[in-house]
Amino acid sequence: MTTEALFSYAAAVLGLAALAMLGRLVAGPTLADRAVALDAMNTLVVALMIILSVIFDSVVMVDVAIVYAGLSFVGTMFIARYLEGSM
Amino acid sequence: MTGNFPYLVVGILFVMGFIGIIFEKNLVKIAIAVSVVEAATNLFIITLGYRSGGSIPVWTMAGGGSSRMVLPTPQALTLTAIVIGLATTALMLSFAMTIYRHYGSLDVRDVRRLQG
Amino acid sequence: MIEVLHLSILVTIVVSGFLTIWFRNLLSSVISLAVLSLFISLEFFYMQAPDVAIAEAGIGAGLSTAIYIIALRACGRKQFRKEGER
Amino acid sequence: MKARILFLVSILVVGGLLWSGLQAVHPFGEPNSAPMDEYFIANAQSEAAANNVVTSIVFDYRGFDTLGEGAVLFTAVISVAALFRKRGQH
Amino acid sequence: MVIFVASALTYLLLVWAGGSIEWLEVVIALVFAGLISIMAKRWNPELPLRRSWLNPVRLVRFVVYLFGPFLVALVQANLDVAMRVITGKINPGIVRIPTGLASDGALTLLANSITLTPGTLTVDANDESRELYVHWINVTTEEPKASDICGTFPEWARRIAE
Amino acid sequence: MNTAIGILLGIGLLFNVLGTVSLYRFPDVYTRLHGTTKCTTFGSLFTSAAVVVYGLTKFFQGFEGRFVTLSLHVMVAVLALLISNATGANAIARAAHRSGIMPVRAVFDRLAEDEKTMGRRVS
Amino acid sequence: MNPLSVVARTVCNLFAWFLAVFGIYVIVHGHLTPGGGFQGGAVVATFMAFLLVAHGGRKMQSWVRKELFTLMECVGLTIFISAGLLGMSNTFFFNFLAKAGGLFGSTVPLGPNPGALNTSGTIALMNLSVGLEVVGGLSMILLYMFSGVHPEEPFGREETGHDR
Repeated sequence: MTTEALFSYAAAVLGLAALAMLGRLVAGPTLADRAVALDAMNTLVVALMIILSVIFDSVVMVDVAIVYAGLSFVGTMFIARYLEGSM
Repeated sequence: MTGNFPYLVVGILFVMGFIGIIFEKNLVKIAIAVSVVEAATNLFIITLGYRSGGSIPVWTMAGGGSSRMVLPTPQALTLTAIVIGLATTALMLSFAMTIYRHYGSLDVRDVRRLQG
Repeated sequence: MIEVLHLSILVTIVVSGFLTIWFRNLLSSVISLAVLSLFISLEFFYMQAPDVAIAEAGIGAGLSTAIYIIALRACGRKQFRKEGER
Repeated sequence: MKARILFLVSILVVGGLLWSGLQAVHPFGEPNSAPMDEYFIANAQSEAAANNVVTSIVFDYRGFDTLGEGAVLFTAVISVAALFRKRGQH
Repeated sequence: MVIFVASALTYLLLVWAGGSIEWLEVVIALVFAGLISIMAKRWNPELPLRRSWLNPVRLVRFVVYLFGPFLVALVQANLDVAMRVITGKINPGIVRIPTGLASDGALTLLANSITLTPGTLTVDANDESRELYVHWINVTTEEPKASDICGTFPEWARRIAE
Repeated sequence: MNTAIGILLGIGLLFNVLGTVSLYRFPDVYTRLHGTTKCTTFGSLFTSAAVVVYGLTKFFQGFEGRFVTLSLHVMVAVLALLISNATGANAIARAAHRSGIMPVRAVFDRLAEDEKTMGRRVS
Repeated sequence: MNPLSVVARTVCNLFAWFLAVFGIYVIVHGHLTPGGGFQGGAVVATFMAFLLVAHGGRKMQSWVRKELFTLMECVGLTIFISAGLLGMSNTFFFNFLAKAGGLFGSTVPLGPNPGALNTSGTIALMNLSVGLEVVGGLSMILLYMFSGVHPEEPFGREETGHDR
């Protein structure tokens, strides 16, 4: 089994895990649960982007992962700020 | 395996956004539905330019044989469309905030003067 | 095997787009819109468009959520509905 | 009630148009022919001296689009600023 | 000053590709580092940087901490959480621990380390009495010390970022 | 090389899947935060470590500069991910506590008691 | 309006600085790596968002001045249009600096290459100007939209329950 095949199996499992997290987004009894689901999905997608840049054999695509890791943090902080009602 | 499923996804997303624009009564919700339609159109344009097995249209540090690239023109057009989308969303939300301050409500049925 | 990933991304896009229109609570709707933007960005990444993926990640996930939440703070969270109507 | 029926009819019309349009589109991953894009890919390095083909299209070959985009962003920002300007400011 | 050196170094780290660096990159790094330091001083006067953070001994300590006790605690944390996910046995509570750290950077480092290590999650911080409120998944004592929860982490935080 | 990458990827995927399961098995927000923050951060750390191992191996095979860039940028992304995840979990927990969600099956809750005695929010 | 806790405030300060550096990297390397004026400008503009979310609006609005962002946007647009007009001897938006020698004027080898910074003529210049414009515009949008929020109005708190 080549290395690219290993990475593509890992990418498929990560994608299915991210799909499974949507259930908490649908059924979360409180708004904080939905924010938790969004946060977990952000982490998974950053890992997925790093793995995909190896599969596609293009080094410069890792920049997207760094940008996403930083900017999803802004979104999470704004949502938390709104939830605690002190904006 | 996927076939023409991406085009179907674009169609479903567009119709859902359209339903949201028509049936929703809250102004902020209408803005959210417009954002969904924008996402659908951007996805459609990028999907038109995809070549299976192609590489990114960047020559820097590319791998060995990157002669077959995806089409670059749809990406360039989508790039400007995204920034314009943010500008129009900000403008819509600003109008919604002004309307809420004047009328005390966001329901389009309460804002009588907006209806034709 | 990479097509399983593509299928799961597409299914997630459809489900989160549906949730965005379906939720009544506006903050839930905004969170679903952030998820939709995230997976649209991942789909751009899959379709070899990293320029557009950076733009969508930066604008759709960061700044767009920020201005939506500022607008919600100014306007209130619930949707306004009258009795007996949809 | 009449309005909702009208809305439903309009959604059906839009959905039908989309469906008929999607029948005629090329299959996913195989564009038919793209001489313009082939030209850009082949000549971006020698003409515009840029490695990133997308940036060379945005700023060189089709710079008018970017000019229009800048104008739209400028107009939107000025409109937002005019909406929320306080009395006595500026 | 701190922000000037740090941003120039970060920029050069980002552009380094194994070989040498062009002179134009160095010029651009210096120009934009100056611009960023003016911007940060003007628009963000509460930036908590200290000049002692540029001390290379502290950076080496930070790397050692990251790959030494922190990684061990991270592995323990994940095995612990994995056990609790499978068995579903919890006994939670929110406790208060005193830290005694003076600087904001050290407190932040400690709080983030606590969040990523076994069975604990920082909920809130009191910045006057320097106490942390921690959600503990398996409460054993009523009034825990800092060493009960996070081991030698406060000592490391004091030596790195104080 | 393949076995090392396979082992690292296996550990990472195991923990990521455990994080997904913990989102469904735990009863309230705080315990879910425990599960998702720790497990997904740890799993992403290991999958990224696999990528770093791949990049370094390729670099020492052919001495191409682009694999150094790959490893460095992956390390920067992982560091950003560590810091932002921990702080995001902290912010969400604080917001949940302030918006009135109490921990389920808690033995005691020092934060709420202190807020009641002080009559205001801490910090 | 009150600031967040100590932990979140410190991390937001550090992250704002890091993302400013990274956004400048994206802008300057726009003709080599994915990125460019729009994306890098959006990344740098999150500096304002971080300050807004970490310190609250009142403290931040005493630190920054909105006129500066207006100036940045106008200057960026002016440089962009004049860089287009300077190539007017051939056509509008003609890339007159490419392969002309000097700064930004060296040639590029065909095919995959590691990439050199001083290439691509006016494209690098236009990246910088568009980045300046986008930073000014998005920061102004954030600041003015936040100044439309009235903090003295009561914050409606409903139950955080299951909807639908």
